[in-house]
Amino acid sequence: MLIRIVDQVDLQEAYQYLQAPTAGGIDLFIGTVRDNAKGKNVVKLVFEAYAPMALKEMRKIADRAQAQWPLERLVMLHAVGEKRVGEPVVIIGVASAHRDAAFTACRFLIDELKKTVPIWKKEYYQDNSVWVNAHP
Amino acid sequence: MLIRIVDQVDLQEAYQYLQAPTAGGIDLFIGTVRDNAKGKNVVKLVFEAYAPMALKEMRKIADRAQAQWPLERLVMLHAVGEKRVGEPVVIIGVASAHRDAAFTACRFLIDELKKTVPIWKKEYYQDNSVWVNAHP
Amino acid sequence: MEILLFGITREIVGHSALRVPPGEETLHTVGDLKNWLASRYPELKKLSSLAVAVDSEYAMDDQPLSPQNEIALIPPVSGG
Amino acid sequence: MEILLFGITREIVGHSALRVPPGEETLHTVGDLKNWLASRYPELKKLSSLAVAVDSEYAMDDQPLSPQNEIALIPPVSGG
Repeated sequence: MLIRIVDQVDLQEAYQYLQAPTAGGIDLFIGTVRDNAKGKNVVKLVFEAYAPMALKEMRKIADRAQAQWPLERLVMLHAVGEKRVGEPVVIIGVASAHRDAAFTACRFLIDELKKTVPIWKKEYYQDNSVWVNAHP
Repeated sequence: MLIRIVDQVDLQEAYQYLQAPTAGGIDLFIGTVRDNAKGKNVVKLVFEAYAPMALKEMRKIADRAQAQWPLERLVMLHAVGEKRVGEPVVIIGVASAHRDAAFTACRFLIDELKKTVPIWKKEYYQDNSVWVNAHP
Repeated sequence: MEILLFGITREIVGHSALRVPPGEETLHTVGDLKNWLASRYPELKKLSSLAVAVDSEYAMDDQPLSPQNEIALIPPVSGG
Repeated sequence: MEILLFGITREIVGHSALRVPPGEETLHTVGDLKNWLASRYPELKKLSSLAVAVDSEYAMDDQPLSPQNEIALIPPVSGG
């Protein structure tokens, strides 16, 4: 598995890594910076990670996915730093013999990443900024 | 939407097309040539399409997806001709504000493509070849 | 009337298109065409399914045919 | 004992790490640490949740602490 916290995620790197002669289906999820959040115009996002722990948590999620589905390759890349509208922030990729496992595992990986991996996102609007999810 | 029958599908082309400031999630499915099918070693695949009808059927499926989910961009690329193990054959991509629609629509598009789009695959093994799905 | 052939139907018939002789005036519908083909090419009956497209749309058996239509045989698809 | 701070907790405390004075001998567990922090930085109580990681693993409130541990505050995550 390829699991990394990087300054810029790279789709080509993910796709290269997912190559396997035994794989018939690859599912790739790419999270990008959207221009609005809850009706506000987003100018940029800034991501911060507790990197050693984030990598550990990502590996745990990847291990759970590999225990549950027959996966040939697995990629989780997450960016840190400042990201502008349209830029990719996270890439999750899974290669499997059949597409069912690829889709299901890819969805699982991104859903779980959002729940437990210690990475934080600050949203900057025109006039202020907020740490996402911080307050009820 | 970008819907094409091509000699070679191109992930970068698909990703470029899927860019949209309003999109927060992109799901890409890539079908590749697997080295085995039903226990037999696959040497290559050859794809053949009834192109005008295949494009029409792909557009119908895309229209149904766009009617069902809030999609920002949609890509369906399918290759024809000879493909070796590991090569990509089909790329389905969807960009949406949220990942739920992206995953669900992407899965729908590839599932439906396999049911109705007039494209045929011949599998070549070491010693013989067969048109996939042709016989019960 | 010309019929486009793809995949295994092309191999069964041995050509990528098939000309129906103008004398075959009993071929009024898609169903008639299917029966005519099945009797001439029994291998077609062994397929999991066989659809006919008229002007690049899937057609029902009762759809009428005219020489102006683009007709194609659609054996079981296997794209993706 | 040093505590690593991220995201909103870093902004609330005003530093990327916080040194607990050696005199604070009541901080035996994760729960003790949380209470001590909450009393010094009331803004922390307004967060949706606040976890503590010990040696880069999520820790329960009853987990014992030692000065050798790497301790971090984990406010609500928002990656992806």
